[in-house]
Amino acid sequence: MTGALGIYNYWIYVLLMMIGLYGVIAKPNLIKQAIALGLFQTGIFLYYISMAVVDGGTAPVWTTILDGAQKYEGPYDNPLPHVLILTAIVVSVSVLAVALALIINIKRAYGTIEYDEIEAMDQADKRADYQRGQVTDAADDVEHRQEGHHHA
Amino acid sequence: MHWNEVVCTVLLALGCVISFSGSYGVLKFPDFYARLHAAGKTDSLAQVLMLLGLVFVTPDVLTQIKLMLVAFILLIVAPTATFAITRAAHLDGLRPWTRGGPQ
Amino acid sequence: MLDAFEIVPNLPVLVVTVPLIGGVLTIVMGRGKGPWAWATLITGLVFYFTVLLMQQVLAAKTGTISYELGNWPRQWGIEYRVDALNAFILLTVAGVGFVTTLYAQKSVEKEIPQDRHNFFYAVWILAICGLLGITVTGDAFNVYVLLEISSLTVYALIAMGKDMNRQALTASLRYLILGSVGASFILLGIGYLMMVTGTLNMEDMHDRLAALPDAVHNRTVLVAFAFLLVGLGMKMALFPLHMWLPKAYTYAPSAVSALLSATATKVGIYMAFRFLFTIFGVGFSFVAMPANVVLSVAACTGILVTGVTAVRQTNLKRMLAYSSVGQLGYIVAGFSLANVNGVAGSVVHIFNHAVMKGGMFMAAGAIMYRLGRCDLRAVRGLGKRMPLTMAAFVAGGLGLVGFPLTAGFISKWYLVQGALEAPHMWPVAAVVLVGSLLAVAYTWRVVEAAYFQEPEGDSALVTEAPLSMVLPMWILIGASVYFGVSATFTGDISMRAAKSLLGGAP
Amino acid sequence: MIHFDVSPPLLALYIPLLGALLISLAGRWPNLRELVTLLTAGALLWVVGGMAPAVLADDFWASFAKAPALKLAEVLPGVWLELKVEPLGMLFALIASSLWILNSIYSIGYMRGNHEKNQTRFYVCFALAIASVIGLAFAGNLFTLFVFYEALTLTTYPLVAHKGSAEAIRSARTYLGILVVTSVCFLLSGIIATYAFTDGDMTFRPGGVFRRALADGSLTAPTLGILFVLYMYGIGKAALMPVHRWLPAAMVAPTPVSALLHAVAVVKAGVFTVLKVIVYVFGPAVLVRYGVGSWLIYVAGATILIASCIALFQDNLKRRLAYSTVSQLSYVIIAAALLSPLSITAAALHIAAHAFGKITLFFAAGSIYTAAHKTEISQLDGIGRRMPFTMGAFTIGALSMIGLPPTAGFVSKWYLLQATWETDAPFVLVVVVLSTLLNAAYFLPIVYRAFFVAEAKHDDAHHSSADGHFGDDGDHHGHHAGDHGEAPWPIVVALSCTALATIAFFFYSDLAIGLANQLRSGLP
Amino acid sequence: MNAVVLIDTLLLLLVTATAVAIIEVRSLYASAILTGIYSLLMALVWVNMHSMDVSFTEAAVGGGISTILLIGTLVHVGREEKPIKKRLHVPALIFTALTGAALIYGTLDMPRFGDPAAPIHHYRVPEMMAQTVGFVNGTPGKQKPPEGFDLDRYRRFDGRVTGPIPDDPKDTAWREKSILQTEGLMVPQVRAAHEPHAEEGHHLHPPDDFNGHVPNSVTSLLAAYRGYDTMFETTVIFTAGISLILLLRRPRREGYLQPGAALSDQVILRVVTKLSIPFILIFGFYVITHGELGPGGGFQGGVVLATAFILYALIFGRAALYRVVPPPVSDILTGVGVLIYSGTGAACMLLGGKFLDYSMLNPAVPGDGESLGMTLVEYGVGLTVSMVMLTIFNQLAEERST
Repeated sequence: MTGALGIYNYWIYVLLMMIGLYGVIAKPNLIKQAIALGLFQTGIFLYYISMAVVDGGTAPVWTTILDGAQKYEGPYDNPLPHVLILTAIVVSVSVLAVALALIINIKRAYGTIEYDEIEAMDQADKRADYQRGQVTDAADDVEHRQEGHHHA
Repeated sequence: MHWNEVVCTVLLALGCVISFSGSYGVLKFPDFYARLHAAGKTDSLAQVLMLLGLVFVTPDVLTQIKLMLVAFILLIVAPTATFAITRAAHLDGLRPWTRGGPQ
Repeated sequence: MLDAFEIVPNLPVLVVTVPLIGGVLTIVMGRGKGPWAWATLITGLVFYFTVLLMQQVLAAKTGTISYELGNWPRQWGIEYRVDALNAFILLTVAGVGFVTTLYAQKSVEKEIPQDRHNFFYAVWILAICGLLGITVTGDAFNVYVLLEISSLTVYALIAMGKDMNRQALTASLRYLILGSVGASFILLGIGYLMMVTGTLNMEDMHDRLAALPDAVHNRTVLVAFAFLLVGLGMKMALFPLHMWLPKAYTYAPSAVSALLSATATKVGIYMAFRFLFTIFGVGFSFVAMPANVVLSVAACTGILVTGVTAVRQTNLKRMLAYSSVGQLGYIVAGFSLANVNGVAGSVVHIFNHAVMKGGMFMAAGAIMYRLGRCDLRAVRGLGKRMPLTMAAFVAGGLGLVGFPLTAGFISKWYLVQGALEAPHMWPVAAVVLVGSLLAVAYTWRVVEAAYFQEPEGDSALVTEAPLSMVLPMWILIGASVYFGVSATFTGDISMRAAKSLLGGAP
Repeated sequence: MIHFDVSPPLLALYIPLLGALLISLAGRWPNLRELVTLLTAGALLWVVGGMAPAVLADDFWASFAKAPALKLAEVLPGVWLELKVEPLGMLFALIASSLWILNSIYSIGYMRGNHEKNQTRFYVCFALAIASVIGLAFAGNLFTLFVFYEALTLTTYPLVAHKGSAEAIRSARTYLGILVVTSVCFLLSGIIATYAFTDGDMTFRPGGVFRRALADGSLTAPTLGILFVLYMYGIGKAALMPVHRWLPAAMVAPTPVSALLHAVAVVKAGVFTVLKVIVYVFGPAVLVRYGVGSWLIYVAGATILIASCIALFQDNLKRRLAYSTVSQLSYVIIAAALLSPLSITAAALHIAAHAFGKITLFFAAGSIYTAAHKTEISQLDGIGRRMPFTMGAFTIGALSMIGLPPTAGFVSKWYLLQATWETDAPFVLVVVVLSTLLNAAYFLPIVYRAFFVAEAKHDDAHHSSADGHFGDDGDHHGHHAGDHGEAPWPIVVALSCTALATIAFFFYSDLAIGLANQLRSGLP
Repeated sequence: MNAVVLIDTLLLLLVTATAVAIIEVRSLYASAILTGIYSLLMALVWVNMHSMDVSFTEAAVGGGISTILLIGTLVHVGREEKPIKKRLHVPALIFTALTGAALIYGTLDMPRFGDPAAPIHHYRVPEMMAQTVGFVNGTPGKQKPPEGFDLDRYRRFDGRVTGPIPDDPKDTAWREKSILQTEGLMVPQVRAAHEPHAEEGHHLHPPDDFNGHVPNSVTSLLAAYRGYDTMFETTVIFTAGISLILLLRRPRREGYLQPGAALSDQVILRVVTKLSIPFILIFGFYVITHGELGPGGGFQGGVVLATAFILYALIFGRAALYRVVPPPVSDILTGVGVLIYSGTGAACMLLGGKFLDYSMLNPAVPGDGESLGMTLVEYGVGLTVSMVMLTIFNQLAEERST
């Protein structure tokens, strides 16, 4: 890989990330959002792994001859980003699992997994909650009560 | 070109052709069962052919054994998987397509 | 074999691994009070360790303790690095974590199904563990991993409010999505930085950045800076990236709200400290880059907007949640000043706000425990029915307002001083003061309802919350008062922290 | 003399705090509770009075500089709570503590007479407010002053909102709102700026704290001017127009509260703070030299006249008294703003003199409300014959307000006029004369009505209070015009005492004048 | 343009197209399956970039677990997305375009793709790859490089081996010699026996860190240098598992087991399953154990182990699985994995070293201790991962039948 692509190779990852980000924002379906979040994260993984590439490099595993002796057959690609991304992949699948568990619960509680419908229900809940907790200018109430008392 | 490389190339090419035809079948066939038929058959064969092809160019005996083992397991597992899928589809109530039958 | 083991040199790592192991072991603690007792033990132990650690840091000649995990040199392995700043934050997080665990027992008993208390407390301890880990580490990627632990646990904890109100679920999912995007931005920022520096150790990164010929015009560094800022902003709920916070705090189980408000966003801010001051350095973040303008404008707008929003809420927890965003604004506004008083105010407010808001959320939780709701209508007349709870709420509220002799005043004192010292930053001082007036407005609605109105319905019959709730509540509120009357300890520490942050990497 | 382990100022601070605790504990037994209140008040006066001789001593200022600060708590490095006794604070503490006793007696009558609810809270908050006043009076530095200033706002809030009616809560909001806004926005920023300019030196000392900063040029005259404005408007309790609105609003409180707190403690805390800031933070000499204080004379003058004019048109008695207070407070401020030693004396004396007069007036208003449930001046026809003591005391208070001998008002006004003469300030002279006329114009008609106009028949207290915003909705337990006499005896005793004190002040004002002179002698 | 770039370009094109399809396709099932395909393509991309471990993980996680998770969820929440009128969300498009533009702007000052001179390749990593961190530390108070040792030059060195390799495999000293001496650098004095705490701050890691036991530098980074990260990675998985239990598990009185259709009536499936499960298990353990030598490790192996159980449950029903691994046991085992990991770390600490300093496990031959520690933690990871995957599967399956 002789720099034919130069930094342009990095741009693919931006594209992937942005497809994912678009999905997260634009799609009202929660499952879609969760999947898109995964795509978004994969984009970042691609960036990290691209970072690890060295011209003419090979997998960063020393060749074992026998019984622990090793032979250098480099140049090797950089293992550090690989390690970081292993961790990040695990994290992303964990997040996906929790997200899906939440979505199942949401389906149970709301009967739908479309964000706009849920949001509408939430807004209604919130309004009801607000009104339930409202104290119409605190003290006016007391006045009303007293007026009532007077009339009685 | 050494003889083993020739054999390898032929096997790989064969595998590719079969695999391609399978993919074509998946696109063209009318219903689920037919498509799975195309995919299942060709995949098993193509993969086994390719693995065998690779055996001929691998210098390391251990790796050769591993490759053959993979091919062997694939031969058993891939059809079983296809079977399980069709079985599940059948249990789910999916009717096979027949000419002039209900869509 | 144990004779070779000493606690003190291993404190930095014990602070994190004890809750890790303890958290995992919680799942075998059976049902009933077992998990809670275990969680209390573990968090108490961690709190003790943080106190010891604080002593160590204060005694250390350089003011810094370094711990190299696996004995690998810090530039290669992962380093734990404790200075006055993170020792203080550790103390705050562990202390509030401990007290909140004490408090959690009754509230969790009521709000979480009995058969999963062991899992709940496991997640609870792991959340604290993650937050402590972020605070103690000196490695940029380790921050990300621990951030994900704390986030994941927090998503689950918030969602546990689902049995009280289904909105907990949507709140949690929304936080999950925004939080993951934020964390991804942080990961990306770390990646960009790694690309130009070739290292992950924070201090090493700082040195490499400083050695870069033209870091200020390096586009990679600039973008890294921007994305880190946005990612951190999301994690610490900086206005206008705070959208997830109010709902999450409102519908989470009461104990969780108390824990989160006092710790989660604080640790987000701590990360901002580390990235802006330790990695990029003051010169880069605040002189070359307009971070001070961006942050202070965001913070000030946040203080005002969320203050006004808080005044309009009827649900106490929601009100407190908005107030939290505003209070975070103070902290951000403080360090955006980039002078000693401002940063010290910011650091001290992290602690002060943690104890005050933690206590207030506990009070709201106690009301929730007794009445099943905590809105303005419910608190009417509670001043007589639940005197201790309401007094705690009011005392905390006075702290938010910043009345003298409360902890909030100390923060305000430093912040206003810092704002007046910094050139052209006096509007920040004005906003800080106006913000405290808004705090009067929303606190006072509760005061009026609780003390000058007659109770109705259930409110007329309730009694004071159980002692196991009132006591922790008052520990926190008491701390907020104590550290308002005698803030030499907190003031000293935050001054030290501020000086070391501003003097470049310690 | 008993030897105290605790130093007297600290003891003075602790007594009302302890009293508050005991009162809350004794809440269930009203008699015990009120006994505790009275005992606490008595003890406080005893302790405060015991400190007076030391302050009046000739070598006081010499020892003042040397006396170690009485640190309560070090809040931050360099910022601490500190108490220190000086003449002005002594004067203020004496007034507050002596009037608290009378006020407590009065409160007992009033609160019982009107069947008020939450009486325990009332007495507790009252004691706490007094503690704040004592702390304010003996504050040794700016920070301490601010702390107790805010504490006073906070502890009086429940008293203002005491009734819990919509009106009370709304007015209490205004009260709290204005006081907190001004103190947080202006006073606190002023204090923090002072802290910054003086490198953390906020200790009160005659001559001010800015000398060094001014000398080395870090503080310039315009900045000093801005600081002065911040302080003057930051002290909202001084009710300088246009931040006076809280005072009429606070009149919604039960009358004893209005009487002690809004004629004595809170408002006096305001002007006291103004005076203290002028004397001990800025220093009159500094203000004169840099010419940054002269605007205050005109603002205070305008406040005096405008507030008097407004008072003229108020029909509600307490509201009229409130505006009268606004106007009288600015007397203190205008005197202080003249910045001569004599005028400072006058200001200090007026704090005392006005206190006695105004508390009498408020007591009278409360007495009328308790006995007759009347709140409006137009209802007061002929009431003097039914309540001779009350209205007699009222007359004495009114005379003191106008400044006629032999009342307290005359003493301070005399000093003020002297100071005006001395500093050659014709504007102030005109203001004083005009306002005296206005005072007469709004007080004397009340006296006239009470004693010389015949009582109207069929006047029903119920309906007349409908349009009165203050003191409404008390228990209407069978009072009708025509069947009331004097108020309950504690009320009458209390108001007679204050009325007598108003007169006595004219004859025996040595203590007050001594303290004021001591204050003057301390000025560099 | 060589073949690698060609394949890279083709793959990335495919990946991008798949990504677009995932977002835009209406059927959620299709979306889930495409996600699996996407992950497999990604795995190919990783292989093409020589990142075998990541590839393995991506295939196991993305192609396997994620897809199972998604489909398991779809069963409960419905297969179709609600039709939306506006296909294109303009604000989102603008926002993403701006973000993307910013990111691309940031790449402009990056080193060229594959540039060996990039800081990341020559600053810290070479020592880690050559596994000489234990000796090149330069940290005050630690074992210092010997007199005359040119640290800067050492760091610039790219690790190329020249010179003869001895026949005796036990003789590992050649590595120092060949790497260092040929470049004109001094060979550090290697201590024969490492006495613990011989001196203040004495460093126990041998100069070649693992005595040549760990040729896969990804594993050495993962489990040793950055072992602490990996411990928390395991904790993340554990957390996900118990979060799922918290969120999805039905109250115990309803019982774990709901009747569900099993495929056990089919002889072929039964036989093949019984035949392959031992192979899968062996392969799983192989992957875990082999992690030090080649691609693989606890995480990948754990996923493989989990698939054996999942397969068993699919064919023979969950009742059978619960007889093998009752839920309380799997709950506890998820934690045991994390405990093995953190316990190993704590053991090192209790033996007087620092947390996760595996060399403490065998002070006489520190390199072997390192190796032992790494194997232990890999098993910890594997246990937790497999049990969590099993738990996740169980929770989703339980949900299904109610």
